[in-house]
Amino acid sequence: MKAQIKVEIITNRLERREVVRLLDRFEIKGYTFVDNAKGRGNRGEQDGAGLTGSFTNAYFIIICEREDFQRIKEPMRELLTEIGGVCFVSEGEWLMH
Amino acid sequence: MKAQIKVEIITNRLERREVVRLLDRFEIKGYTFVDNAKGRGNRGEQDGAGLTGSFTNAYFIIICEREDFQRIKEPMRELLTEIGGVCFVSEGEWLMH
Amino acid sequence: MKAQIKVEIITNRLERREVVRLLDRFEIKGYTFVDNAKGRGNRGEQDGAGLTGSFTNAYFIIICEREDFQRIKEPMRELLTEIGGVCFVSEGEWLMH
Amino acid sequence: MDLSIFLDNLSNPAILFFFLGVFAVAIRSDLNIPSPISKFLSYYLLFCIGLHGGEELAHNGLTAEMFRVLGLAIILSLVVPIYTYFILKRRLNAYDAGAIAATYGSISAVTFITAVNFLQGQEASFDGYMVAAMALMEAPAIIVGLVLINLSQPKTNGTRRRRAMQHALKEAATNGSVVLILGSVVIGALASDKHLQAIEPFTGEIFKGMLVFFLLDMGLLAAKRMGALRKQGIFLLGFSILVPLLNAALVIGVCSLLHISQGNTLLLTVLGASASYIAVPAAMRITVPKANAGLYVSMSLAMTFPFNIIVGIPLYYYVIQLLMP
Amino acid sequence: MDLSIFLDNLSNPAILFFFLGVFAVAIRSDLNIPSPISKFLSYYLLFCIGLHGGEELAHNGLTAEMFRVLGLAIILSLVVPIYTYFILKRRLNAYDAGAIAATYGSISAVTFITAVNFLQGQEASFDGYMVAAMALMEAPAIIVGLVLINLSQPKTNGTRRRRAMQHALKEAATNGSVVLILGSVVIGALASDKHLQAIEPFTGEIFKGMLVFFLLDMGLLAAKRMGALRKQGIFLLGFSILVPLLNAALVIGVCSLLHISQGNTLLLTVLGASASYIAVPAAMRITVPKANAGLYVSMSLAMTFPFNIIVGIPLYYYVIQLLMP
Amino acid sequence: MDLSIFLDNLSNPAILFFFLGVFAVAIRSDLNIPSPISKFLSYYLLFCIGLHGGEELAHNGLTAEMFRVLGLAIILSLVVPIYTYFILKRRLNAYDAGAIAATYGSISAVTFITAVNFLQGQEASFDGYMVAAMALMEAPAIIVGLVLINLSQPKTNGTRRRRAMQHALKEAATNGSVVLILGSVVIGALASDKHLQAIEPFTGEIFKGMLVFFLLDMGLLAAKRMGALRKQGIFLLGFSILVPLLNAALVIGVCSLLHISQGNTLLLTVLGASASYIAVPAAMRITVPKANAGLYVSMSLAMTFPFNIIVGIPLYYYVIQLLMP
Ligand SMILES: Nc1ncnc2c1ncn2[C@@H]1O[C@H](COP(=O)(O)O)[C@@H](O)[C@H]1O
Ligand SMILES: Nc1ncnc2c1ncn2[C@@H]1O[C@H](COP(=O)(O)O)[C@@H](O)[C@H]1O
Ligand SMILES: Nc1ncnc2c1ncn2[C@@H]1O[C@H](COP(=O)(O)O)[C@@H](O)[C@H]1O
Ligand code: NA
Ligand code: NA
Ligand code: NA
Repeated sequence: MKAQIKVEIITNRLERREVVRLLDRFEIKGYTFVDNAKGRGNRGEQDGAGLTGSFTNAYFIIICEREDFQRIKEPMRELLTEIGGVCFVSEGEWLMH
Repeated sequence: MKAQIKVEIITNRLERREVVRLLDRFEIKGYTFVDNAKGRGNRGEQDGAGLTGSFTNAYFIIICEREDFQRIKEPMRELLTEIGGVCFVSEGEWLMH
Repeated sequence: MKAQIKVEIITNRLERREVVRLLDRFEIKGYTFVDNAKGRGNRGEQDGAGLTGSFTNAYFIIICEREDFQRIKEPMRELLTEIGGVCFVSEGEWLMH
Repeated sequence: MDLSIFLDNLSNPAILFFFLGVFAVAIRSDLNIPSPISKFLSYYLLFCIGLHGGEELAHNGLTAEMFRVLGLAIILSLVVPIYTYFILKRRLNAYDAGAIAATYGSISAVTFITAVNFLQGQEASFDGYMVAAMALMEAPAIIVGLVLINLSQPKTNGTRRRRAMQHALKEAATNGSVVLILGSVVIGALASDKHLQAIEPFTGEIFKGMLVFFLLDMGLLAAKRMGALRKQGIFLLGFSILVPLLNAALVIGVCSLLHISQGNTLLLTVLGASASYIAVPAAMRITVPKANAGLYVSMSLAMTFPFNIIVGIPLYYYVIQLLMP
Repeated sequence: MDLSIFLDNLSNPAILFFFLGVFAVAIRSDLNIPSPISKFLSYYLLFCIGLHGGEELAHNGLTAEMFRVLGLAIILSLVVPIYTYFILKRRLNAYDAGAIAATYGSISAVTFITAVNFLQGQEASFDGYMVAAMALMEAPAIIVGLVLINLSQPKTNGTRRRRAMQHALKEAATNGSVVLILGSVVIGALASDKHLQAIEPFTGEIFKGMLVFFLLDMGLLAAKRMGALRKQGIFLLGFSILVPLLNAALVIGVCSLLHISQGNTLLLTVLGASASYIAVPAAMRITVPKANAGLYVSMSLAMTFPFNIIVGIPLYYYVIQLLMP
Repeated sequence: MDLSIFLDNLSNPAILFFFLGVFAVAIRSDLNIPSPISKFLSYYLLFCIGLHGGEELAHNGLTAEMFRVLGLAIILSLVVPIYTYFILKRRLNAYDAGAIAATYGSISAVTFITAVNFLQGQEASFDGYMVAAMALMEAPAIIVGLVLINLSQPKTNGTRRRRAMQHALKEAATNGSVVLILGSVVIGALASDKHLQAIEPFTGEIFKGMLVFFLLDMGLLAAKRMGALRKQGIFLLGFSILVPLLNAALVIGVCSLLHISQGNTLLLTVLGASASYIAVPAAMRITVPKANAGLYVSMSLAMTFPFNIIVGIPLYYYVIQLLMP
């Protein structure tokens, strides 16, 4: 087992490419997301209704070293200020294989 | 970064409105959920099969202050006793923007 | 509230039965998963494209005692070495009802 | 006894694809219709059957037989849950008994549609208001089931009980499939013939094919629930075959007394004999979360549904033809 | 005034199912079309209408009226966002004003298809290039809206502004529905008649039925957005009815001067009067995330769309018949 | 050389929509068919082609040519993976070599259906048992691929190897599309003509249109995999074009010796030349997780599939017509 952190990001579905681009830029290799999340935040309700995914969220999970997060922290903050959403960080252990 | 807690709730998909109503009642503003989770618990397997979503779960994520959770804790317990499901609370930090 | 751990497993969608079989074998009763996760890891990008779910991931959440995890730890490591994916463990509290 | 009617039913691709679905689950195939498609297909079937029913209703106007049939339908959906509840109560707790009673008092739209398809194959006629009968029978049993559950409880606060009933009534009446079928009947009656004819290729021509495809899905769904049945005792398995037969006998008897036409009798029989796995589970999960959904859905979907479409429909029709020349 | 044209519209199951969708949301029914189905249906409609438009375009060749109509369409999609922006700017911030202006400058394909369906019911003719006009009108307003928003900003770095515009242009031009409709028009023009005839049962015969089913979904979607409208002031509600009427008057006036045929005039009127809820929201969410999507989507989907399909289309056609004998 | 056959193929909307899908990905459009719809469409195509194949099989009975064709089909699905494995083994590890060999030994149902569509356009006849040939060719290559991989491994425990083979056999035989196509053939043979005719509007009339729509999706899927191809060397790119050509030459040669009809020869050629991207990836991901799925899926979907439907089918048919007068 190895201590790692988990970064969770929730933002609009249409912005998922932006998030991936940011991860790419900082060479974060691994991530997972679901792109049919619904929810509510400062920008109102995202109820999944509509024909374009405009009202749907993507929920990202990124397991990485704390240093990795330090690198993406500021650009991520900027991105989320622009596009809305939340970023939550917690600790845990990774079962290496 | 700001210390916050993450509340995760898993319950039957048909009850998602009840959960949202409870959050509304206690003025919890932000939440996210996916409504196509499957799983197994005390009430048997929820395999997503069927024509109504009766056998599907909703998985909620709520990032909030610990005090917020203290307020919803008892009503949530009551609700889950009624409708089934789990509620899990963990700690972390929120990247403010 | 009761201290518990949360085990998160992300692996190929087609392997979800294997994961459930392993949980069954060690009598882990409760679990939740979504089977439309996308992502990227050592085995390349899983973009959800295709007609078979071969490029889609399943994301499992298992809330259990730490001892339960100790039991499944080694077999899970072996399984993931075989089929790929990640397993992350974190701590929290379970709202009993 | 003339078996041709049964063989003809077995040569229907709808029934054969149902078997294929069951077979696929039995060999643990990953054949699987995504749930948005299942939902679309089931809404499509209700949409079409509703429109056609409404259209005929508007053409033929209100008849005496229609009122007899609708009355019978409502009585049926009140009587069945009551008598079955008391049978079930001998073995089960009030929650499960009430939920199963509601399930068997309500109806299965897909069984009904399969019976319509069967009648068309037999070139037998029936009336558009049978669709209205079906729509009317979806909800009442849910209410009856809940009343029975409530009565079995130690006296609780009156307001609370009233609230629970309102909740249930709301769930039953606003269930998506109930709204769609009733709405489609009304629209079929209101819409102009010109417009209805323009959509006939969608609502009529491809209908049977969509039904066949949907029955593949039903086979998959039913077979997935068959596993849960193994854990159930002989009592519930017997119930899920005998109660449909009993209801069928009841309906055929009454209909022959009331001189209802053969086609309408078959459809009413099928409504009596079928059990719900859409409207009722959706309402019960919310209003009686303590009832075991694995129980009532398995019984209706994995036993009663296959029994009705494979054996029941031709059997009922055979008996009807014998008794009502 | 002859009301039959309105009544005929109300007897169209497409409109009636739209009402059913609204009704279902009003009574809080769980009737709900899964989003993959919504997307399939909307792509299907664009696919069919594009193919038919392209086919006719290839048959009839390029005509003078065609160039007049296409020119008019493009002018319309540039003028509408500009004039509406300045109206909106009096009450709203630049982001919201620009986004709403783009919404009303662009078009609603479903409204257009409903109008085509209406014309076919009236046995009135129109030309295939109207589909091209529709396709051409989707994107320009998005660009205009963004230019206006940018101009309203304190001078920012030139490169940055250019980047933002390129981004927007890209989003507008690569939007899935824009690509599908334009692609289908081109394919309809290129494909051989033999092959197009072979797919006519799919693209033609079941089309109207699919449209009806889709309008049920539109009713559900529109009604879900109606809640958000209640919070909006009378200004925006008025805007969402009056601007379509104004645009319609404008188009009808110009078309009657240019001697454009009745059918084509109706379709162009509907393009002017309709507001986007597919291409524009998708582009705006990304390029102007600060604009309130709840605002512009609600106005177009919950007010302007229902107004156009229920009242607008027959009203415009009534006026066109009066003015252009 | 007469190019009209190629041009006719390019005027087929099915091929043109494939191009549109590729184009949409190239310009980074968000055009995207939700995966439940993809799955529905691909199941629908198998369902229809299976029913029609079974129906014809029942009508025409067992013929000598049929047994020749089926024999050839099975031999083909055993020979192709073996010879390609040894070619691949020179450059790749055993896992990837075995997986790619299985991919090219198995077949692509959509390529087959496109070829059927092409033959119908050419008004050429073929036999219903070709569908059975297709169904029979899906699985054997998977087993062969796995045997080859296993043989290449240092001697492992015998029981373990047997277990792995059983696992693979199970995956190959229970794959959803294999079960659906075989089941549909059987049902098509068993079902009564009356019932099959009643579903013809669904299984026949709208079939070609659904295929066209599905090919749009195939274009999107193929183009998404084209990116991965860039990283692959010229060896695998060459393989994905040359092996189909080689297989085609082989099949055409043998068929002309055995006097198999033109239509049947084309279909068998296409089966030989096509590579799987449904049954094989699904089985390989589970049984050989160490093989690189990005490799074999990209080759079959992004190179061989487009090559076959755009160039291959008309080319093979051109050669067949030259050689088999
Ligand atoms: N406190 C929160 N807890 C969980 N999810 C949240 C929270 N706040 C926002 N979200 C999610 O993030 C999305 C975008 O947030 P916002 O930009 O604030 O509207 C929302 O639609 C929610 O799905
Ligand atoms: N220990 C657990 N870990 C993760 N999910 C659980 C657990 N227990 C229950 N669940 C989820 O909660 C749902 C409802 O639980 P229950 O009411 O106990 O059947 C289940 O279907 C699971 O999806
Ligand atoms: N560091 C990570 N963080 C989050 N998810 C990951 C990570 N690494 C791998 N995954 C997920 O696990 C799946 C399988 O991983 P792999 O076998 O490494 O390709 C990937 O497709 C991702 O969805
Ligand atoms: Na019943
Ligand atoms: Na407009
Ligand atoms: Na092959």
